[in-house]
Amino acid sequence: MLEIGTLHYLMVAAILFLIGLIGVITRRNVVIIFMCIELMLSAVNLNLLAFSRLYGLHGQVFALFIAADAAAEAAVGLGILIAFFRNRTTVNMDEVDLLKG
Amino acid sequence: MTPVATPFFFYFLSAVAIISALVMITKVNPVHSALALIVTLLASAGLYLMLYAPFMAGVQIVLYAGGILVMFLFVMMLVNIEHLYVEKMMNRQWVIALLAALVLGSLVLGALYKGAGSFPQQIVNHPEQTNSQEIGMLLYGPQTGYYMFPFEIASVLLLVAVVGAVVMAKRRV
Amino acid sequence: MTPVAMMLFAPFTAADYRLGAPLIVLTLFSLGILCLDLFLPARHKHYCSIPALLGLGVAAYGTWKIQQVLPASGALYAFFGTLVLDPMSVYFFYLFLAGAAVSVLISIRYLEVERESHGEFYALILFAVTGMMCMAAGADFVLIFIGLELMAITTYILAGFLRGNKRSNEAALKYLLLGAFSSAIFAYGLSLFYGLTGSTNLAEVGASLARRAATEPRNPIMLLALLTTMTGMLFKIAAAPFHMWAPDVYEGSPTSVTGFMSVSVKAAGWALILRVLLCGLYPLRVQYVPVLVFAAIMTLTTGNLAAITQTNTKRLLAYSSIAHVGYMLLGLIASDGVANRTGIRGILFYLLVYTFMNLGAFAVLTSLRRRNILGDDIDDIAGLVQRAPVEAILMLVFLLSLAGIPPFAGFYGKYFIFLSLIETGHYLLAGVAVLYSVVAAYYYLRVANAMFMRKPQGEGAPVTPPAMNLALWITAAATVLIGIFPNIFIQAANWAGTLIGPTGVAQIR
Amino acid sequence: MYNHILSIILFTPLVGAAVLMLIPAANKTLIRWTANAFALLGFVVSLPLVPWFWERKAEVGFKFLEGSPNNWIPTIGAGYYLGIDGISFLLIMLTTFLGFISILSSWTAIDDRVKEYYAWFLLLQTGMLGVFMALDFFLFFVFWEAMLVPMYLLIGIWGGPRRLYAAIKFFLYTLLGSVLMLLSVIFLYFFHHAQTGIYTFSIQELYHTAPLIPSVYGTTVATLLFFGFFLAFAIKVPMFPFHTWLPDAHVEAPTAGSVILAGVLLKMGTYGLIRFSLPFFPAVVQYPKVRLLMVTLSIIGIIYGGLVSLVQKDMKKLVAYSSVSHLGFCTLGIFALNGPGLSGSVLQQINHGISTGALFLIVGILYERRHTRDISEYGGISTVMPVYATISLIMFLSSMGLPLLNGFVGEFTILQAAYMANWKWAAWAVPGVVLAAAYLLWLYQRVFFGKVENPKNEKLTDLTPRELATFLPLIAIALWIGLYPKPFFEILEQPVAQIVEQVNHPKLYNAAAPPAAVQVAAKPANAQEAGR
Amino acid sequence: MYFLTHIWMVPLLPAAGAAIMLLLGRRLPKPVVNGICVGAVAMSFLWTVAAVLAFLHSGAPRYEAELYTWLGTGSGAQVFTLYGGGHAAFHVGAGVLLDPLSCVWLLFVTGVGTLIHIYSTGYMSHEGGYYRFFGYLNLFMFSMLTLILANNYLMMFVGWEGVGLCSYLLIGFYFHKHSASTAANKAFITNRIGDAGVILGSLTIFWLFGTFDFVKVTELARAQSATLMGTTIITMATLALFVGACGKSAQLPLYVWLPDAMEGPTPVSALIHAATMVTAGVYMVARSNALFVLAPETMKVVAVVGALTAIFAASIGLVQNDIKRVLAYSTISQLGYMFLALGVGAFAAGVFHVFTHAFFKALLFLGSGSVIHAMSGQQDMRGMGGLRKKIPITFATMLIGTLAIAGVPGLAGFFSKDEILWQAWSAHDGQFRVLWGVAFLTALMTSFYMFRLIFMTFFGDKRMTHEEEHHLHESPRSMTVPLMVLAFCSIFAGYLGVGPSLGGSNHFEHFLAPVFENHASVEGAVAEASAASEKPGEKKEEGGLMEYGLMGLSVAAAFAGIFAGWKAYDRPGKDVREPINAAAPPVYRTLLNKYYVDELYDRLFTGRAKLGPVRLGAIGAGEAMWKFDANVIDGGVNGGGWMTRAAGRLSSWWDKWAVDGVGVNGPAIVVRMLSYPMRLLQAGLLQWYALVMVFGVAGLLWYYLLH
Repeated sequence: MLEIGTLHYLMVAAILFLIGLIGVITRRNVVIIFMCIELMLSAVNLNLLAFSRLYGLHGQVFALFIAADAAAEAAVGLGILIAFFRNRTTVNMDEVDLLKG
Repeated sequence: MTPVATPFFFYFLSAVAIISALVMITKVNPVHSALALIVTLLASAGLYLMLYAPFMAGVQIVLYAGGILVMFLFVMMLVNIEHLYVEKMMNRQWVIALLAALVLGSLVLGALYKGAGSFPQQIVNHPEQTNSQEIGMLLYGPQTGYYMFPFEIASVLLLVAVVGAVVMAKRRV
Repeated sequence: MTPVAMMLFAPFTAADYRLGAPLIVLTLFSLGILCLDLFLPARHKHYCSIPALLGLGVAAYGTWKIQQVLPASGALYAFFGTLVLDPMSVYFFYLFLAGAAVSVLISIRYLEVERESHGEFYALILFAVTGMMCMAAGADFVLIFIGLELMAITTYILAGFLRGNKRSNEAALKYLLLGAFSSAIFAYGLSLFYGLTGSTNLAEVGASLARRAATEPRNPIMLLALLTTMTGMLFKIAAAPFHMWAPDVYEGSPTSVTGFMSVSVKAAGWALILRVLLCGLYPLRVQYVPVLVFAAIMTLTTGNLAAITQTNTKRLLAYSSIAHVGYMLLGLIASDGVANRTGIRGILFYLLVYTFMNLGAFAVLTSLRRRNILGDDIDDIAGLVQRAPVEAILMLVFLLSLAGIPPFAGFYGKYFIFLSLIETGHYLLAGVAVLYSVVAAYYYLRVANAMFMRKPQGEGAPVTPPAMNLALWITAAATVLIGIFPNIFIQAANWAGTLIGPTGVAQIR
Repeated sequence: MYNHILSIILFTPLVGAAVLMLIPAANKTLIRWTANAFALLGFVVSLPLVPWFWERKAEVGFKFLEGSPNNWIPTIGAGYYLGIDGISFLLIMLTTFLGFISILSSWTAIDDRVKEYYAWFLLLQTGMLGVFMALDFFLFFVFWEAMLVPMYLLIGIWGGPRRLYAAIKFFLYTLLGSVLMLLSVIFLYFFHHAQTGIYTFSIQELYHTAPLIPSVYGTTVATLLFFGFFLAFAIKVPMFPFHTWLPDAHVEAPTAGSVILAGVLLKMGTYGLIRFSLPFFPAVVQYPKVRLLMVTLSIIGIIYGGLVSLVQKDMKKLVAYSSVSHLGFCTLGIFALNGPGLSGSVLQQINHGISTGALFLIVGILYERRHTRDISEYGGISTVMPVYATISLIMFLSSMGLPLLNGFVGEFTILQAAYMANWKWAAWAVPGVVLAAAYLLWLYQRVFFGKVENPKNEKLTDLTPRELATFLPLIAIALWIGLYPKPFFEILEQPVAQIVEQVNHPKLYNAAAPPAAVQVAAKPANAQEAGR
Repeated sequence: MYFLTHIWMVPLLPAAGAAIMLLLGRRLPKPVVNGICVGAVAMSFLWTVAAVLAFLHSGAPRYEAELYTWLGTGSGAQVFTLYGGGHAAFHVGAGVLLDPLSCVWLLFVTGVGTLIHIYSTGYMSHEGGYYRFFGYLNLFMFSMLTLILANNYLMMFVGWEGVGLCSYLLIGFYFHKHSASTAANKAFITNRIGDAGVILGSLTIFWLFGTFDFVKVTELARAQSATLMGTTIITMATLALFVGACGKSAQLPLYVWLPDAMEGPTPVSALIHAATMVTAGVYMVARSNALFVLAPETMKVVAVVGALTAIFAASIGLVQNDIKRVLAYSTISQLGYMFLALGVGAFAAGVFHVFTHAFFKALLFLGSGSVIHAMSGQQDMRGMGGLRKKIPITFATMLIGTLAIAGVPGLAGFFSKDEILWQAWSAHDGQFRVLWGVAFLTALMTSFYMFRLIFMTFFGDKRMTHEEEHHLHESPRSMTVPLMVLAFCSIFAGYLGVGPSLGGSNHFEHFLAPVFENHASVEGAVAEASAASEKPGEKKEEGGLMEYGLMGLSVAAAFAGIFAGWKAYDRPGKDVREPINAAAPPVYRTLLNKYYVDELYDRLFTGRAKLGPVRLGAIGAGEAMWKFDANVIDGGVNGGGWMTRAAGRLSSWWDKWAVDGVGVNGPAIVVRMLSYPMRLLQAGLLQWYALVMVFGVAGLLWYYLLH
């Protein structure tokens, strides 16, 4: 079997990142968009950990910070979403178009 | 500790992660998507383990699968999910978006593939047993607490998130 | 010292705390405000602004103390070298603090009209400033990223601070989603840089990249990392084609927050860009300049052209702020920080004057907010000179300054950009820039037209409590005085731009 | 006083504007008196300059120097540096004088937002004076741009029905020209640094290096730079085909605005050509193609302006287009590139200020009474307003260049200079003289002659003493220049000779022996770099 | 000598009068106005006489003085490069020059002027704007005297334009009459065309000689005659000057203003449009004689134009019915004579004719004024007739004038006209004999139409209305005395210049000789002409018989004209039968309509009338340019108004913003057009924004990785 090198992890991470990206730009549901962003950040973490294996633990710490950031973003984002939903009763991205021009 | 059947686990976990990620973005019902995301995240946690990052794997499981996803589910309950089923899943631009993303993806993957030699081949093996401790030392160590200051800032960040969530969620006075 | 205390304080020395004082002070004050808010009766909540201003003042004092101990030429490092205090950081600290202070001043009455909570608001502003300071003074990708996120998340909340307002909700949601999206891309780029260099420290990244760029300048991963990183950074300063969030978010956000965002947040983005592109990624300058050229031209075009037909003043100013970014990008294109610093100094000076003039404009807009009147449509400002001559004339000053008409401060911002472009032989870009400056004058004049040459639509003068007046006069005085006596400020910008560059962050760890 | 006379002249109107700010807007009478007092004061403080300057008129170079080339923004080598020579002296006197006349003429014409009006007007005055006084290009540019704003507001607020359009057009047009000029001058600034190691915007210093550009960068670059400057000035003058802002601005502006616009603002363009374009690019202006282009545009302007004036139905527009024609003479004189041409051009600028200013006042007087400028609305005004008709006739004649009135002196000098440069130029320009008579006399006939057929015109009142007071000094000056222009020529002789000398034999910077003035010039901006 | 050294007082006195009138005149009673204005001119006349006597006494060839430097500084610092490569300072002085030529002009201008002023006090006594009229008249005197006394071309031009202005003012004196104001404009603008020529001519002279001074120019021209003879530049200079002269002296093709100028009050016609101002062109050519003789081509042009104008105007005069218009055409015709004389090199003869013409034409105009006065303003001769009994003094004086102009021997006109005819015949070895023929025909016509005037006006049945007849009265003394004085002059002025052939010694020509001297060295043909006058004895022997023959012919022509006029018009009845109309109606109509020249000019040059569907001329060009200005230049700036309009039809939203945006603003339209796509991109859809970001990243990556 092939040796599993850094590249393999990077590929997986990139694919996950892209799937997240595709989700962000195609799905209508805001909640799912949030999830996709979480997925992207998680893919970044995978990248970092793959590199961390090459250089030392700094990458892991970085990943930890990104995870914390993801949590914070999720918390605030969902809070905003709820406030939004209260006023607009939708979480449909196509309907978030009050501001334009 | 040498991992057993590394390639198999790698491909297996990767496949699980990717497939469930695809499932996530193709499910109409956000609850299904959320569950698929959990699977992806758990699979990546497995990959983390393979990368000698047990602490991060744990964080991944606890924080994401345990914390964030539950929050997502709660929110889905709060926002009216019934009518979400019946609506269209994709927005109007999805074809062009998909094409753009595929172009971008092929460029990114191509770049990674071509640039694979840019990274050192030598792997620094960290003992897994002391992984958490060493991370702790990087975060708080008296002489090695290199990331202490960012860590403090991260704590502020989380505080802000709390404040933000409260501000956003509380009713008008 | 108890073990706990050791745990808390042992890694750092007193010097670290002195150098980190502004950040620490701000955090403490915002915590204090959050607590104070709990105990204040509802009608006195606006007193929270006093500790907020106090905190900003103390932080400024701390910055001043840092400035005193800075070596004549060189930088100080704190917290294991993650925080670098050099003239640029200090300069930006002052800028953030000034912007935040004025924003607080203009928010007091606005929040009362909107009947929103004061405590959280000021605390968040202070937190945001903390994050900005991390961005400006961070010497490590981790700190920079966390600082960026701290600022970003804070501003997401501030953008959506009017929970009952659909536009505010939408602005926050859009800002958050796109912000998080761009953060993810940014982080992806950072992770690749980590992979390429094995470090997150700017100096080490720079050194490593220099070696790599020398051997393989077209390394695909390096380019991928560069582009993704720049995407994140250009997003923060709202440069095209990553600018599209800005008009919507600026329009929907509370007006005082918009002012803050367009000024301080943007300045922080610039601090980030200068720090990253000129220190860490300097070896890739050959590679990133075309991106900047592309972005600059796109930004100038979109910003200026789209602003022309706007009917919402806030939106117009949003596009104009995009356009201003285009000018500053030109400065970065012209200056490499080694042979030529004029452009960098120009950017720094531009940010200084932009802080005051744009905040001033938003202050006037904020003062127009009354019950039942949003005050951000161009009709709302019509005939302002007859309702409130002072505000109108101040607004005119700000607009002219934004348009770059001497003797107002804004002229010098543009002037230095042109200067750097001519100095380095970018004549074509200079030509484009001046042509767009004429276009820009057109849409600013439209607002001026409305204020001075149309019949008043509403009635009654806008209410300007003392805090608002103070903000107006501070910004106006700065706009005019910097315009008439720019020398000391030019010197300050020169000083701030002296060290920034590939050699600036030299010794770390 | 003696050393600060320029600053005093410059800032008196500004002080006036500030004082006006303190008066409550409702007290219109007080505002009017104050504004007029300051306008008069602005003129009065400039009067001592006349004898003082007269004594020193033969001195070479700029006089009444004040400030230094780098005392303002040492970091970039810009200074608050004022000084005048004969050319600027005359234009300054014209500005203070016309400023006073215009403000006086607005007494009843402006009744809406009086305070603002006077404040902007005084501010405009300061801006215009600054343009003529600045010896530092940076300072010049600041004033050049700054004075756009009050003018823009004057047109936009107190103007006619299409004032918004006109105001913005005026502003953008001028701005477009001036930003290109800024780029060009930055180039000169760096070029000066490359040659001498000194960063400075001092005009006198740039005189020594700018002419070197063709030899260093070649003719193309020099020509491009020349056009960078030229565009700014050509738009301001305005030369054909950059003139279209002018009729709009003139027609829509309030009377006093038109007076100042025609009387002073347009002169900034010609002043710029004389002060910058010629000395900075002596080689370029002598390229046959460039010079021919300049002259051709001037001549087209002369004929074109005249012909278009002929068919105007709006009095003000007619006068506005006549300005295009007159200013064509001014630029023709400039590009004749000889002493009399420049003298004549400056003198013609003064004349145009006086005559066309008066014409706008004349139109304004009717407009104030009848609120229309349509020529067909009038007729037979001579019968009801004889004094007015007489004064109008004198100013019309002055404008069309009748000998013994001012217009002729300038026009003839220019024609002669152009003739001596190339007789065909004069031959082409001469029809402009005929056309001037045609459109002005036809206008006079349609407005003043004939029977009073429109009943609305029957009750028109003749000039009030205040209105008369605005005209008499203008007529006096018109006669003075027409009968005895020698003092003006004498004042202009030295500066003009210097410019001609600069054009023909520029005194260039020589690295081995730099001109004496360079040694006292700006310190390099780098000196500020290290310190804070 | 005092009067000579202060000769500048001569123009200044009327100037003072004019200033007083225009500043204070409104408040002054008529006698004071009379006193000041007539007094000023009369004093000016007396001063002139004194100065001329002093001048004659001094024996100097000329008196010249520069009063002050007018243009330039006088320092000589500003120099021009001249035609020949030399340099000359930019300098024009205000100076006076009194030499024989200016003496002649000064005398008759002030003299006739004084008479006409006196006449006007009577003629204008019932008019409004009395003070204004006299103010203008005085101003005119000032300008005319400046013109005459000037010592250089530019100062002359001052007077030149000044008289044009006064002519304008006085023609437009009845400004409420549309025809009057139009005529005034026509006069001024046509004159301006000529003025342009004068400017160019003077400039060319300066280019050649580096000075505007008459004396210096004359000296230099004579000195350099060998090199300059017939060169293009001297031809150009003289032609340009002649264009000016055509304008002022109403020669083809610029004569059109003079007939219309009769809209002014009659004394004005007499003073300005007959006696003085219109002779300014002659004066200038005579003044520049040294140049003109160097340009034979120009001289030919002058002669031909003069002759053509003479016959052209005379032919129109044959059928005109307005009494003043007849006189106007006759003036043009006589001016043509003068130019004919100048053109053939007989400067002195031309000047002599100016001199005599001044008296009899002034007399005729004033007489016609008296007639009109008597007729209560009626000017159409068809409405007159049989007036000789009612206004005998007018009749008598006018008859004298008519006889003079017709060239009846013994009167002033005979001598001067005959001199011209003889010069035309003999000059240049008879090259111009065709022109003599033309002039001869003209003389015949002149005599005919002048007597047509006399017979239609004073003989035959009364054709006026009853009311007019009732008011008929002889004019007051203030009017008749000048008439008588002028009649006296019309008879005897000619004796000043009686040629040798008639036994005189031509004092006039001798007096002028210093001005016109030295032609001999220039050109042989001219030498003969002047030799004829200088050495009468020799000349007489050569061409004596011929001269008497020609003289007889012209006298015969004069009488033939008188006879024909009497036959045709001294008839009873209310109708006037026009013999030409009877013989050839188309010719009559053409003449009556003045060869349709005015209409032609209106179509071709002014553009007042359209030529078919198009408007040509200045107004047409102006309109075309105005359209160009509004549509093309501005349109170009506006980003193409047509684009806006076309697009406006395409979609309504476009129209909306284009029309009611914040003003359809200038250069911004293009920009605005671009602005809309920008706004459409900003559709508010978040994912679109994200997608744009993806585009951006993907595009850049593409560029970087695959480029």
